[in-house]
Amino acid sequence: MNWALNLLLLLFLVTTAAVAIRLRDLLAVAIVFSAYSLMMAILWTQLRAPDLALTEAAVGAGVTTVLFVLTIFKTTRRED
Amino acid sequence: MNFSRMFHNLNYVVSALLFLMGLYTVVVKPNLIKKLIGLNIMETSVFLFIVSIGMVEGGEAPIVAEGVKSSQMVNPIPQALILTGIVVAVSTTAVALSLCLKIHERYGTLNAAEILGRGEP
Amino acid sequence: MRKAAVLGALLIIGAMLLFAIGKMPAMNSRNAPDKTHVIPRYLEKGEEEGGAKNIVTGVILNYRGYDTMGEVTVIFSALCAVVALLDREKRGLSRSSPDASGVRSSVIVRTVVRFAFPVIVFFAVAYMMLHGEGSPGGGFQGGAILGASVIVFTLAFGLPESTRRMPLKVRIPLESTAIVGFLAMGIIGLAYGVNFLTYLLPGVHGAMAQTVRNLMMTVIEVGIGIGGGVIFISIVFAMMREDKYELQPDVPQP
Amino acid sequence: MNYFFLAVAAAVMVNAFLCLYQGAKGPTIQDRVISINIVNTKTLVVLLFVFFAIGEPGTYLDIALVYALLNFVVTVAVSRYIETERIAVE
Amino acid sequence: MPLAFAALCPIWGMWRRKACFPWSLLGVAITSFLVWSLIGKVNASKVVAYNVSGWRPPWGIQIRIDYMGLLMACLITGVGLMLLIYSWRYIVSEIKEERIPYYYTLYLLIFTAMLGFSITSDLFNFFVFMEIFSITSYALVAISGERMALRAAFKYLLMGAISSLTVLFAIAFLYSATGSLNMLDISSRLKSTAYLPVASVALILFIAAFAVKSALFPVHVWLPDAHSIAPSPVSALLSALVIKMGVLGIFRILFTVYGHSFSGLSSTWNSIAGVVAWAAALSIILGSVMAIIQRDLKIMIAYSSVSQIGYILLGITLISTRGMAGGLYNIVAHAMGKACLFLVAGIFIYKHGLRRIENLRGIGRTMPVTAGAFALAALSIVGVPPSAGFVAKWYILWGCFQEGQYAFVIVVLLGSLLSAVYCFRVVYYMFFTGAGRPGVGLDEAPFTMLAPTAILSVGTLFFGIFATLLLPSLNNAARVLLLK
Amino acid sequence: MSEYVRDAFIVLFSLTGLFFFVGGTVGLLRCPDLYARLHPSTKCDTLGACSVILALCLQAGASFVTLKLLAIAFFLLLSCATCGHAIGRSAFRSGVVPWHKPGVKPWPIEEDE
Repeated sequence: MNWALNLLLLLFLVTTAAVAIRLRDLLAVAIVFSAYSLMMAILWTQLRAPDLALTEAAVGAGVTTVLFVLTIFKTTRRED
Repeated sequence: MNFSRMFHNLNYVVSALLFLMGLYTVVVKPNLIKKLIGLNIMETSVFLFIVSIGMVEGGEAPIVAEGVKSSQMVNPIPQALILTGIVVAVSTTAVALSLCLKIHERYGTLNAAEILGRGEP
Repeated sequence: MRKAAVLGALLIIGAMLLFAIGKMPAMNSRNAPDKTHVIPRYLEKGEEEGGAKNIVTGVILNYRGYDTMGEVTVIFSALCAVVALLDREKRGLSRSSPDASGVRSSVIVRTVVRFAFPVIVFFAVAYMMLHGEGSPGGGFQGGAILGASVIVFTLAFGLPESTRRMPLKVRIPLESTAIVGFLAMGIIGLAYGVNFLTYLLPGVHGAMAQTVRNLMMTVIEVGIGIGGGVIFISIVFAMMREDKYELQPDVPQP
Repeated sequence: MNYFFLAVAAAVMVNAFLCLYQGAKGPTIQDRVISINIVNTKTLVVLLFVFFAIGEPGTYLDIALVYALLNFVVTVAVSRYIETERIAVE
Repeated sequence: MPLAFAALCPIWGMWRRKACFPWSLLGVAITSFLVWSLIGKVNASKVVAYNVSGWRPPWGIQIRIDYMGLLMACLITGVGLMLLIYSWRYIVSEIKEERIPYYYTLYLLIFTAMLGFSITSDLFNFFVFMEIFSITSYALVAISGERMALRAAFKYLLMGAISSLTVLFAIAFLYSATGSLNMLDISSRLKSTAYLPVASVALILFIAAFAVKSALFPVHVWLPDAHSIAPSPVSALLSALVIKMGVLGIFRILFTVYGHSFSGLSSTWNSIAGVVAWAAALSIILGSVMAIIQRDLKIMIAYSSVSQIGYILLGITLISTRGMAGGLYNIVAHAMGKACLFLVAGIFIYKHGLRRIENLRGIGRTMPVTAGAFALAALSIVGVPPSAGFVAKWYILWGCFQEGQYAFVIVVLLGSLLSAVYCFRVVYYMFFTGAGRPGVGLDEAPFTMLAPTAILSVGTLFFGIFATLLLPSLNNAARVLLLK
Repeated sequence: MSEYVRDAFIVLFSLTGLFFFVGGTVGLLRCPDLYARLHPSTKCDTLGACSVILALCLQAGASFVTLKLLAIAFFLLLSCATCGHAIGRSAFRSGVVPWHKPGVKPWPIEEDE
């Protein structure tokens, strides 16, 4: 059962990464990327690394995404 | 290198895949922010890889508590390394994004091809 | 053409990685070299030697404390890099574009933030930073949460308000707390004649030694937390600030 | 009970997949924000299930708490900036 | 013993916003003094080891200063001191006033990181220091805020970040194969490991990554931009020291971690060393050719760096004692010579705003000291007899003959010839054309800019004439590393 | 006996949560526009999460863990509601037109804007 969830999580991880790469709206990319780092955090609890999950939560969902959002708003939203 | 072994080491395979995806993004996509996203994906993939090394079947988190034997714990070193690694990743991202801001201020675009084209003053 | 070349290169790299992965010790195995060589000592003696129930904390602060100092230096240098590129806000009077638009954030958001902000800060400081030895969490995570809380405060109340609450004068000394904490604790060790960043001081025995060690580690944790948090805050402020909307110094603050 | 939790978690993950699809599709940026917000809530729940399935949830719960706090930050940031962008255009 | 403190001493400098320069000078000077005081110790006992946090190596982090580390540390402190003195007056002209404290802070950080990088013996610590000096050097390239600088910095950042990640990946492979992070421990455990293929892939990744950092031929594209557009002291720093860190990385991986006479991996090792040697040979030729066709002085010097790095790596990977000694000697020679050249270019920019080579006509008349320093350093870069560069190249040639690699002999000679072309072209313009500006007498740069330049150029001469000061210990070091 | 009852409740609440999640997902996928999609996101999801947390509280029993779970639920309620509000407001302000039948003038949009 555990491996099934693990598989699902990995699949989800790759999907989010692919979506983040494919999307052309940069803001959406940043948001999807926050979901990606969230998925990473679950994976880390699966790997029994609570410290890392916490850091990824705080950094990936909080700081990095906000930095991306700030930059995107000060520059341009469309990728072309 | 048979399939079942690959399946057993699925985390490794996925992290290699993510690494390649990130690398592809960095190299091919013209937009600088997209490149940075690719870079971040690469970073997380490497982190996933390292932490997976330390995993033990049926392991426990490396926190000393009652009823947890030390032989059951997962390897704490990769986790400690990756804590540092995440910080490094954030730092690189912050520097790169501020560079992006400046580049946009100066060039008015974030497209690598255009920037290269407009490079010469 | 270029894409094909890139894809080919990627395929080669991928094949190489997969080859190595196929030959690696299997995941989850207990007999892989990394679980038999260095680790057992950490896991068995980690609590008494490393000084923390959470062995990861013990490893990052004690066994590999030098790395962590490097880590702190990395984010400090990132801060220096960002402010060297973007410049600081001037005299705490900068605006970001949402402030300049004249639209305040909605009353609901402001109320919630006003309520949640102290809770988050309390959570970050009291729980994350000070509690890192027994449970997940530690200085850096606390710092990141602190940073995030200030970010949300800034979003709700505007950059001028935030920079008024946390002026540059206060932030600049705080930014280096992390490194200074490390150095100070290291120098205490040196003064006692042991190696840099050693927490068990000679001449202090028994329970006292434990207490001293825990105290030193807590100082470092709090240093990392505050330093890291303030560094994040400063980076975000530097990136939010927009020259277009710079307030004139003679204009009274809103 | 653990298996039950994991099964429910897997089901919730499948749901999250569908929401992600909407997020990838969503025509406006707000659609995406909503979808990703839902994905985040669902992952939070999955996270909780996983904690309980692992056992010893006490050490892990902080993570979920941090998520609950920080999910908010990104959404507020995005919505605040979208608001101003429009007004700046006008 | 005091090195841990010494390496960190500069960090104190960042507090002071005012009086940054004296403060950082103090920090660098104290550090230099401490490093130099270690020379005797290392000579006496070959290696000085220091356990940070008091844990023994496989558990804790060990700082280990061997010959190579000491060589790099001395070079870093020496050249770093000179560059710092130089930047006092220079930097005011190129960057905004409020950024100057951050310039000094970044300078100190990069200085610290390079020192730490050269003396640590823990792989992950290696990575951390590498990141610090990478991040600071991205920022230093971009600090002037010019368009081209930003572009160059971003390119540098992307390539640098990818190579850092590759290093991390390789560290992960190595860790999973050996379960250790200490270099010596890894080295001893690799001899009995069951996971040799993993280790060999890790080796490939390491070398590829450090090749980016040291701007070896196919991946040198970031270097000319970044080095020519940064402020001159920064260019000098990057060119003289930071790319040497890439070389040091290759060196550490090839010799400290993997080791030459390593049975299980020797074929991989040899083929990789061969690939590096050929890439180095290509860098020599192409770097020189590119340098010849440039019209901008700083870009020319930057391309010359590519070819000089080629010499160093060629010498190191020849796997002969002489060649190795030559390669190591070229590190010294190139660091001093190249720093000097960039400083001279900086003086021209500072005084006259000149970047084009053609515009330097007759400048030897009005700025004799500067131009003379340039000529001396250029002699060293080309490898004309009494200079340090000559000794280095002579030894590399000797190594090629020893190993019977006649192709490389031709490459080295051709490279020297080509570098003679680009260097003497500039010297020719400076001294032998144009009548000088009328009515201008001696018009030299300020003393604090002139002195470091002059000292560095004299240094190249000094180490050429008194080569015996360094060579025996380098030979010893090479012999130890190659187990011959 | 009470064990079984408790387990039954846990299963019940978990499944309720799952039900709401599924409902939310269907709503998200089927609703025609952004304002409609806000409903599943804010309501169904919060409700689902809360009921799951309730189940987990039962599982944990009276302990510190329960307290933390309740704190999480509280924050979830707070943040979901606020997020929904913030998004809706931003969407409205940036001029996203609500879905309407062709030819029918939607209420909040003024023609002259």
